[in-house]
Amino acid sequence: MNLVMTLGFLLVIIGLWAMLTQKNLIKIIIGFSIIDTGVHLIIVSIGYIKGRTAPILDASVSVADAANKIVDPIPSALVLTAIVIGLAVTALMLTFVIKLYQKNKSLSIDDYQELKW
Amino acid sequence: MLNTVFIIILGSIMLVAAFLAVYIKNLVSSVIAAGIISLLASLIYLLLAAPDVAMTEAAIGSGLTTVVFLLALKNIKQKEEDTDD
Amino acid sequence: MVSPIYILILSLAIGFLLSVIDKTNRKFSLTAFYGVLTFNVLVIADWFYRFLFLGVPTLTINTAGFRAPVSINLQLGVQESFVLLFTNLIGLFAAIFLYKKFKESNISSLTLYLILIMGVNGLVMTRDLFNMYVFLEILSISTYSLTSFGKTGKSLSAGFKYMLAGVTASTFFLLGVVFIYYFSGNLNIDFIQASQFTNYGSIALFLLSIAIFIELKPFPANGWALDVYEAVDSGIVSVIAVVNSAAILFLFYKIMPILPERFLNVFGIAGVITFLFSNMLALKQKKAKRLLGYSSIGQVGLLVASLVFTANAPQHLIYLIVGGFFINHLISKAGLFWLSGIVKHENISDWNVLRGNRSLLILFGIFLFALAGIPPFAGFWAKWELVKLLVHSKMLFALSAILLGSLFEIIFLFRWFTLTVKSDIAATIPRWDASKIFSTSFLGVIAIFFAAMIMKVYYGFSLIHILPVLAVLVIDIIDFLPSKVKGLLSLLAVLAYGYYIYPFESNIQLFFGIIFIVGSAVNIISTLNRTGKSEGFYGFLLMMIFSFGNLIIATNYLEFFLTWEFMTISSFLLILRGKQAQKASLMYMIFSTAGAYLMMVGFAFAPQLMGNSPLVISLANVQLPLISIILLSIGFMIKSGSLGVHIWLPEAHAEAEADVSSFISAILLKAGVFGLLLVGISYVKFAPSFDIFYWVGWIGVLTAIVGAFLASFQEDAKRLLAYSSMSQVGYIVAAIAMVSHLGWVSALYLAFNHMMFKSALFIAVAGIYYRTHTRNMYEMGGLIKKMPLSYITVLISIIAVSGVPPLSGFGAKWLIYTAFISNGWYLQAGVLFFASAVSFLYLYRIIHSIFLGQLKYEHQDIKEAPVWFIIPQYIFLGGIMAISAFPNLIIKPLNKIAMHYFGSSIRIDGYSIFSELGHWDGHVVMLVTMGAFIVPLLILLLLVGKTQKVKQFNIVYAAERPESPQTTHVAHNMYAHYRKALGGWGKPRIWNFWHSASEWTHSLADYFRHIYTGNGQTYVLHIILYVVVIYIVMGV
Amino acid sequence: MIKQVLSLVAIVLLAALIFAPMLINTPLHTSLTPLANYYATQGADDLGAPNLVTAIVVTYRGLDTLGEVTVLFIATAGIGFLMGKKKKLITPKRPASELLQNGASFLLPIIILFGVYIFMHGHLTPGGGFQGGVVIASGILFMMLINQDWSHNVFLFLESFSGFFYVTIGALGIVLAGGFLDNRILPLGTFGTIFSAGAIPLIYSLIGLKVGTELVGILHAMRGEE
Repeated sequence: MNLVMTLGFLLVIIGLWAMLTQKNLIKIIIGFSIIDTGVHLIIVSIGYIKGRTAPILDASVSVADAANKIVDPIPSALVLTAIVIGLAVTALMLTFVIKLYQKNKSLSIDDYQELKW
Repeated sequence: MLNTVFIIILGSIMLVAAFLAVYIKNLVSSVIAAGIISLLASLIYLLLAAPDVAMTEAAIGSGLTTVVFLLALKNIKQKEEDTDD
Repeated sequence: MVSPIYILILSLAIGFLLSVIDKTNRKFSLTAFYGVLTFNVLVIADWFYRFLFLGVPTLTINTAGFRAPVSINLQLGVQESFVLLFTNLIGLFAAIFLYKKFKESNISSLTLYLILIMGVNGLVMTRDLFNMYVFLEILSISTYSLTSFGKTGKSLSAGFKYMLAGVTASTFFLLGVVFIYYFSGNLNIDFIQASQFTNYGSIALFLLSIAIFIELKPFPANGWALDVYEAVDSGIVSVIAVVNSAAILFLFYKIMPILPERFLNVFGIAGVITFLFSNMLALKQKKAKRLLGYSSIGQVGLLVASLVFTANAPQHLIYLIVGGFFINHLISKAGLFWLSGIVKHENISDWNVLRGNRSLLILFGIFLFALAGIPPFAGFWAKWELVKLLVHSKMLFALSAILLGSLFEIIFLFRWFTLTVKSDIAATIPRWDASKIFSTSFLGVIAIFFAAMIMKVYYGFSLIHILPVLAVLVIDIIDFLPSKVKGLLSLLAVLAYGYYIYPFESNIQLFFGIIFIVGSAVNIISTLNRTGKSEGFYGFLLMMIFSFGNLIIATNYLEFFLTWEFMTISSFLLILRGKQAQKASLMYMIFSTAGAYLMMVGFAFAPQLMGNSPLVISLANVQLPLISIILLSIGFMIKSGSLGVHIWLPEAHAEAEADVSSFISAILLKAGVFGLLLVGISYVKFAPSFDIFYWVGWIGVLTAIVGAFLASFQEDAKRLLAYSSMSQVGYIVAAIAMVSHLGWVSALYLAFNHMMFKSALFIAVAGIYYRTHTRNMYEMGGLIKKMPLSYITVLISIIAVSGVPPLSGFGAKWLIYTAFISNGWYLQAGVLFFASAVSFLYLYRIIHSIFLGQLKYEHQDIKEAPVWFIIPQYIFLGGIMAISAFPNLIIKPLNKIAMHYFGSSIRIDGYSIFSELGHWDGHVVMLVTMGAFIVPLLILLLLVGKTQKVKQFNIVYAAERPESPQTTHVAHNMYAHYRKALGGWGKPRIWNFWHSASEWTHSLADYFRHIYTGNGQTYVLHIILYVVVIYIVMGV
Repeated sequence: MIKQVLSLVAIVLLAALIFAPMLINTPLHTSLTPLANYYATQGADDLGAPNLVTAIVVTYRGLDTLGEVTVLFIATAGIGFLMGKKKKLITPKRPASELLQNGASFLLPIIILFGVYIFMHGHLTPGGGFQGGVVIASGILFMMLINQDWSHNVFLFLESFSGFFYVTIGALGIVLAGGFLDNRILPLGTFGTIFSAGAIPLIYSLIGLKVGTELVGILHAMRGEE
């Protein structure tokens, strides 16, 4: 059992619940950002190896024994990218909400159903 | 062991914050709560020996994202006031 | 030879700088923008050429100076370059399409567009899973932003829904990628493929694949996509529907090797379901762009399905099927979306503004036909090969669903087409935009280019098989000429064509050659009466006639089916020319397509043909399986208007232009007869244990009697003749179904006879319509004095139909009864005999109502039909008289034809034909009967004095006029009492059946589409539920 | 209501059927994956960067990072595109206090210096282009808050050219070294010093500049009309 991964999945579930049930557009985006945080936690937890240190070679970690002392650097590298992309998506979604609000003066998702069938 | 305790404590706070973020009526508080989740997540990254991620999450995930949310809210608020006038 | 990585580098470098460049001048930024897009196309085209023709091996590009999996690598092979060539090309032309908007809009739109295309290139080339995620995000975010190009409220909310769905899918994608890394230790798909997955690793694969699959918009988790298609600017939406979809589809293709087979099968089925339901739901859609959205989603579903189903097929088939559908979807969908941007009307019924511009209308037709899988466009070949493949791999469920979906597709596409071509122009014509028209035309050219490439390079068809299409192209070029010139040229072309195909390998081909080619040539004379230009008429007429001819020389199933489809589409377009023909032609197309699909499956089940001889010869040695016989027979019987599937027939005959109806009735129906005979040829030697032709015979018999009854109740002369044709062809079908010597002799005899007298009758009616402008018989009367030549035609023809001595019909009837009785089909013979009696009713009616009785007041000054109508009538009359007086002219050759299959059962001695039941000497019968006619006629002429004339409506009423004066006409509702006598049998049951089937389908579609509530949140819920359901179905 | 129930069902099923088995069946790794092992043992020799995450982010998976910068870039462009042309900024009703203004102009260079420090040391210590970029952006944000407006064009040029040079240096890798985004176009230098690891400090600085200006662009655009 991986505690951080559990936490990550719980956050994904809570975020998803918010996305599916909250009417307010801002709340829906908050839901997405909670999901995002959860996913990042999951990714980092995948790279973690118990009792090891950060993947930086310095005085305490020499090149020779790095393979036995550091955690997996790849998930960290992936998460860096994912975090920035998450911000980009969140900001863009918020911009859509701002524009939608400008046009319709409503933040409820139920008021944006003019296209259907 | 200490790590585990820390993670459990941080995780519990994060889950509470997540519920608050979803169910608080006030949008600003809700945004702040979501920011707290990210901030605590960056602490967890430190515990998981991922300082790069921790810095990024703190700066972008909790810092900038919250600012962006607040800017958006401000923008919407402004519109509200505009229409009230 | 520029490395494709420079596509990414240049796009990014220019993309980053674009806003700075724009500070100087928009011209510079536009130049840079289009320059990069062109650069992409050129680089990829160069590589594509190298891979395809120079055999250059697949290119691998390592980044950062390390090999995969240490660093990310890109790959460009023939598949990647194929996809990229098209996506970049469409991307470039979509940008040209949007030129005006790009010129005026914010510079960000150029940047976004450029990066979007860059993202597509990266997404297709990269081999690294996480890198795919990054490129997918680049693609998605630039697309989300561009959805607001129109900046309407609708496009904003659609864009937001798109984002909600997109981020949900991305989340799954990202989770899938990292868990795949967890289980395999790799992110590069080539290395992942090599590593073993435990059972739990398959969940990771599931998450990855379902995320991509959701991006491909599966039914029903695709409401968001429909909203985007409807609301977003047409230029951008074409990119979303075509370029993005192609890239994501290729992504799916790339990960296919790492997916377990059971995943792929479920995805394949889900693709089929998407295709079926999207097309069904589209039936209720009136908004053009949303309709195209449904269609796009369906096409992508079909592409996924064909990717999965062809996984184990030979390479060239994969290219033909998947590549064919791919090209087809790209070109036709982009083209139609661009047209929607040109037309600027939301509702499909307003698209008739296209009629203001001939070339746009042609483009519309090209894209629509390509989308519908009409030959020669790429989709047709793909469908043909896919059907064969599915039949061979026994995936009959998928096959039926795909064909049903295709049929729905035909219905809504052709409804759209007929509405556009036929409805009255009410909407205003928007101003056309040159860059838009340029891009759209380019696509039309590409579509035709690929059609030609596949036909020539892939199948190696010779010119003769492509002749029907070439005819359309050639006539289109000379369409400015007056119609009389084109008519004469067409006549010459048909004669030359007949001369060219003349040396036939068998007599039966010669026989049908005479019906198809000589019959058509004579019929063409009647079209010379046309004035003006008759634009588009002769092209399709020639296409149809050449198709008739090509049917009899076809040497394999594909040639036959291709020609059959040419015939269908050309006759559809000819019927559509009629003034009120919108519904009629649509119904014709739907039934024809359904028949064609059955035939396609029937052919797929049939064993491979050996040798290179025409089907009429080679099929004699081929044992068709029962399923083939059933499907082919139904297909052919639809074309010949057999009972149950006949309802297209009266409509099409009646509503087509006057000189087209004779072609349809006299010749087109014989194509169905010819087809049925082909099945029969195999049946002779290899009759299946279940005697299906016995039931075909019954259908023929019932068609004959029902057709006769229905004909009797018609008020419309052409409709009457149409039902009469149905009835007559029923005889022929029944006679073929006997599969006996005498049966076939009589069938062919009837077919020939019917060709002549029905041509004569339809042309006569055409002449009458030309003068009276009505087809209702109760509005005519007494025309014998005004149009004596037409009268003689009709009189002789109906004698020929009715089977009264002395004319040829009698011989036909005599033969057929003899055949039935010697075959032991007594009951059938009885019914047919009764049908003959019924046919007197309508035959009497036509001559009586039109020519006898009182001349109408408004017809006082009417003249005889124009000479162009009279000439062909009398040529046919001559033919009828000739074979009546000298039946041997035809019986002898027919005897020989049938003997080829059966050995003879009749003996011909002088002018007499002997069967086991007796003999008939047409020559003597003719002489005797003529004598018997002429003597009373002379007496009559001598004795009859002047008759008193009364005006038609000279009836005194008790101070009131009847509400509808025609009810007082004796010819109106003439056989009401018979109809009453028939009771419930007189009701249009079959019509009602098809009508309610259609209603039911439409309301089902309406019911289902209500899942698309328009709520973005609900769409996310759909996605989550879809993921769960697919997960359970897959049993991950 | 029915939607709530369905949502609950969907999420419970998703959690129970998909998330739970994944969670249970993915215990912590006990050793590095072969790929990570390669980075750990060869990374220093290959690229000369002590911070392996940076080595991966900037070079090994440099294409991802370039993509990520691009994502942020198009998000900025998209937001700008959506928000549309800005109206002329109205002078604020209440100018910020003098103290705040002076404080800000004093703090700003320090903040920016700190940001530059972070991305220059990205190959040595935790942090790098993204983090440094955010620090710079937050400094600018600070300025925005007190309504001391800077010409947006400066950022526009900085953003464009940092991105352009990033790509150009990447392309130089093809010509001078092993491939696109190869950092070995410059000498690897002494391991663990600031001017080492080839072009990594340079590339990470450009990334930092680019990310920082992009973030400023986002904030600027989202601020909307005053």
